Amino acid sequence: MSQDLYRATVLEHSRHPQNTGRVAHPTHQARAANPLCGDELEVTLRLTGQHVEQVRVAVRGCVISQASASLMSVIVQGHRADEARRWAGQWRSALEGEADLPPDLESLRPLLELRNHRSRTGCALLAWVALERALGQT
Amino acid sequence: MSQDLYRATVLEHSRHPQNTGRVAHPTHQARAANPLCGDELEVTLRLTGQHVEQVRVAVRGCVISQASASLMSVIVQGHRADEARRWAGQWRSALEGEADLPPDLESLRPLLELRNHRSRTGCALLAWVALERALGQT
Amino acid sequence: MVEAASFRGDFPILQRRIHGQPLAYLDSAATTQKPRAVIEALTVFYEQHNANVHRGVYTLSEEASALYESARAKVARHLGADSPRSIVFTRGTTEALNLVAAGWAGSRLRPGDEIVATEVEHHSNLIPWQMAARHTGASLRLARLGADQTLDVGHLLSLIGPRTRLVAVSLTSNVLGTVTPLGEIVARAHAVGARVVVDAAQAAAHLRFDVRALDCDFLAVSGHKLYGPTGIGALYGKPDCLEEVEPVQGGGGMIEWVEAQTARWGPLPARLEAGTPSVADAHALGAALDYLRPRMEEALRHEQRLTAYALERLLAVPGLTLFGPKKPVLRAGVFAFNLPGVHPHDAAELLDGQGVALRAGHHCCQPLMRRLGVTATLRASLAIYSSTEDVDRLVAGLSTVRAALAS
Amino acid sequence: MVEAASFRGDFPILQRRIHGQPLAYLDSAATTQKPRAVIEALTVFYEQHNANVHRGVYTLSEEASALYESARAKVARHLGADSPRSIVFTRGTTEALNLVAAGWAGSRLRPGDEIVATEVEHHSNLIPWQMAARHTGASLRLARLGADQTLDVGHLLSLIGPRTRLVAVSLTSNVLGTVTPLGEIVARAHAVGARVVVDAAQAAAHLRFDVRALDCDFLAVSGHKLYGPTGIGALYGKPDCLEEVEPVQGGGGMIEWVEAQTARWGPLPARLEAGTPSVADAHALGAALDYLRPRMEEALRHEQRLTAYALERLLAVPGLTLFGPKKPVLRAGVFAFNLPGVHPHDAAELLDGQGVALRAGHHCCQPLMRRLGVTATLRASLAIYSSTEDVDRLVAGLSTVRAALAS
Ligand SMILES: Cc1ncc(COP(=O)(O)O)c(C=O)c1O
Ligand SMILES: Cc1ncc(COP(=O)(O)O)c(C=O)c1O
Repeated sequence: MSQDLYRATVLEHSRHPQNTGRVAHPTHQARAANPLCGDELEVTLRLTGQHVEQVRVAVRGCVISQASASLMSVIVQGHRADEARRWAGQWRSALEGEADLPPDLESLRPLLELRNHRSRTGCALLAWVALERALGQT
Repeated sequence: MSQDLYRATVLEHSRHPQNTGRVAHPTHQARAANPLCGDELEVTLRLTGQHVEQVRVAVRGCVISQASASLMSVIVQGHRADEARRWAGQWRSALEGEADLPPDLESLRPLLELRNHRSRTGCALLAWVALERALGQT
Repeated sequence: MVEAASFRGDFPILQRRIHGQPLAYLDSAATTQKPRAVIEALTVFYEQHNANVHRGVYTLSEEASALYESARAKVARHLGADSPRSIVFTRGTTEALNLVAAGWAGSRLRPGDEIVATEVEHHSNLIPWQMAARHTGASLRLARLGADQTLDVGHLLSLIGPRTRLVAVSLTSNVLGTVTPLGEIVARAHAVGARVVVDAAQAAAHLRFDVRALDCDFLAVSGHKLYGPTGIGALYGKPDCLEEVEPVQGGGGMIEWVEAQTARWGPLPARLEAGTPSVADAHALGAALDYLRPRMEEALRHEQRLTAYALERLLAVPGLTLFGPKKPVLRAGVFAFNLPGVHPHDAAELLDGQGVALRAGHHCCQPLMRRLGVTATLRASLAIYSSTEDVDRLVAGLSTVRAALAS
Repeated sequence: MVEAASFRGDFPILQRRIHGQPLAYLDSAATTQKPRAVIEALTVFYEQHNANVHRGVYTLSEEASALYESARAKVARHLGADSPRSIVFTRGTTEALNLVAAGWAGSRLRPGDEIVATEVEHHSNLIPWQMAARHTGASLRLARLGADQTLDVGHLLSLIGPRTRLVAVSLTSNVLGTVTPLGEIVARAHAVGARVVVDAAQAAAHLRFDVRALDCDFLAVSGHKLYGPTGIGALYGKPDCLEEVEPVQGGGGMIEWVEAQTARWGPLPARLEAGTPSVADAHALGAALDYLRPRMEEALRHEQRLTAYALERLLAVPGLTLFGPKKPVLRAGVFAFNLPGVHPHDAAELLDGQGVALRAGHHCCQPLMRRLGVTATLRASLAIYSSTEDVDRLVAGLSTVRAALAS
């Protein structure tokens, strides 16, 4: 499966990641790290009311964490914070358990191959963990 | 082998042990215990010069330790202390290793079956350990 | 007649002959024999999936990690734990109890605090508390054996007071065969804010229980007494209780971040499993539970009937002294006894000559032996594969022992 | 060409296919694969001899005890120890090092005392000393990595002084592949009255050494890195050093006498092995040594040649950064490296797709990773069964990885 995973949209997103860097004047931000490989990532957000106006992610990491961060930013940007939180939970359930992907997360499907690949699920979750942490801030 | 062991002279010696009890006015004495089963035994000696004039053993123990104590007392009584010490060492080497029995210890041969029977070698050594301790006293 | 034929065929060692006789294995309380499925699980692991765990990226390591974690989930299910995260793998019951003693009691108790245990305990559920008490200045109080040769539960309850921080008690005694009624003990302990640690070494394969229902805080088991391999066991802990356990070993796999002088621990349960674990043994323990669980009901029924049968036959042996309760409803299939004028080691030796394997000694219960007024006993113990024939051969063997040795 | 054909057939797992490809197992530093003889030893134990040890009187228990003790003698012989009594069985290197840290350092060190270790150590040979230092008030000093990416032995020697009580160092690094020259270190340590503990996890299967010649005080090994099973390892100690180790676990098998409040420990090595040990795993480790020892010379020759070959091939990969020394004479068959612009986890994943199994990560050496200026590396490591083909497939795989991922 490895080859497929790397050939898919995943590689595209890691080669040409969306929404990289930092939001100019973030209202919310958080970091997350993967102790297994030392990868680190920072999510910065600008919320207007309950609306995620802008998302940026600064990643130093593997292809999976880069692609997952890029996909996350595209999915979340322009949506409500509570939706973003729900998607983070749904993505975790899909990756760590048996739950199916909701339609909103369809673009993440290639990464769902990691389901039976516990050593890498952390990479695919990293950006979402940081997102949850950022949105958890009051 | 167990049955043979118990049918041999061993059983005789445990049924009709020689030299039991305590020497009246011992010059040397020592105890030994087997932590595995709680068996205990006391050797009392009367030496005249280097001569083991009298040996007595008080045993609370299994057939093997009783028989071994009785046989020990018969072997040692009337002999020199340094011989007794040497025999104790030889018996240990025979039981714990591959050394052959010296002629003086021939009567212990039935107990040599315990060689491959590590859980019981302690029983066959108990009286000899106490003897060594008693003779070690100055 | 009680038959175990359906199980016996699953245990290859029962084909062994001892001094020309078929093996009557009556030492299952020391360790159980292993079904073929467990032995094969080891072979399959090493022939197909062997790799270190700790999340190597490659396929074999993923497989080994998945098998290891799946074994953890099976142990959790067997004990009735809510989550696999409540299970820490150890070498066995002894290491599990010592982990609580050193990692919990060792860092939390203070002079004046009290640990309550009992005189009935196996050394593995006594010495760790002696050590923790010595180390922290806490004191250790032991509930006594009652006149009926069962634990005096009233006395135990009376020892639990405002200074009690920990109560350590076994679920099934490895000498008396008694099953401790834990309900009131746990309730009393919790009422004074004490933790309860249960030694379930003897119970895990022979009693139906559930850590949720027991409501104990910690519970320890050994794989090798549960039809699994040696080298693996488990500590169950309620999540908040496990969180309170300080790691007693440092090393690979248990950290999140390491600096030159300090380290930040990783999450549970890995935090308490430093170094390469017994991966294959854990997997094979999982296989043992896969074997046992669908058969559990039948096995327990079989063991109960056989316990009643053995009790009746042993009590009928002239002069035999049986320790512990005499009623089958009260006891597990563990029988400590002596014959008058016969040293237990001699008896075990002669019985071995007839292919009957049982233990003689203090059974790692010296304080209990002293209470019973003996230094050693014989002990016969049953398991899923034990048969009436095993019991009959023991009883017949005891006659020949008496004839040969009794004074 | 270097061929390992004569050994490969002994390792059943090498028949496995991964994603349709034959397995090229290059993670032997994490754990070695097991020869058939080891797997069979487990089966034979459980099918023929399984019983608890601790001197049951009956035949099976005698056999199990004899096999267990015979394994101890084999480990003693392999390490060059004078007596089996110098060998304590543990779960592995980690438990062995922690036993010295808690049982020796924990009870003997005082504020002002110093422990000397190195930045190169595996977490298992670092965190236990951090814990012992924190616990006793001693301080921990770490020798640094030299500019040549090997341990700066001069710096290590300069750290050993009158306050040094313990020096902890690995014989072979699991990242750099370096072999530490212990002679001067041990001499200096002994000159100031310090004890030396050696982490030989990586050395035990791949280097010829002898504890008498090393003159170290303690030495730790893991069975699973020595072609043996998981769940077993050993601590060697000089007799007077082992005598100084306080038991850190209490329980069955390690006592001579137990009262309600106190216990008197039994003799070594049992005193340090509380509870039912990993009997079957110990026996299978003995079988691993039976397998290895007659082949040792040939195996080491094979590994040395293959190390030279792998080094040459890896150094020829465009852009590849190899960590540690570049000369084969200085190094064991462990190669940590990175490809420019390629994350090691991605590389390991893609290599796995081609059946090439190697590790990516910090290899339980976070402080060393920081010194090397990376957070993770790839690591390939060799053993008796490794072949030039394994190396060739790794090198070929690295090209495809670069093509797929390098920026
Ligand atoms: C009641 C009880 N507790 C603890 C133990 C110790 O178990 P292990 O030796 O497997 O650690 C045993 C078994 O010997 C036991 O019977
Ligand atoms: C150098 C070194 N020390 C210690 C260890 C720890 O060994 P184990 O995990 O078997 O306890 C390892 C292996 O992981 C190692 O490579």
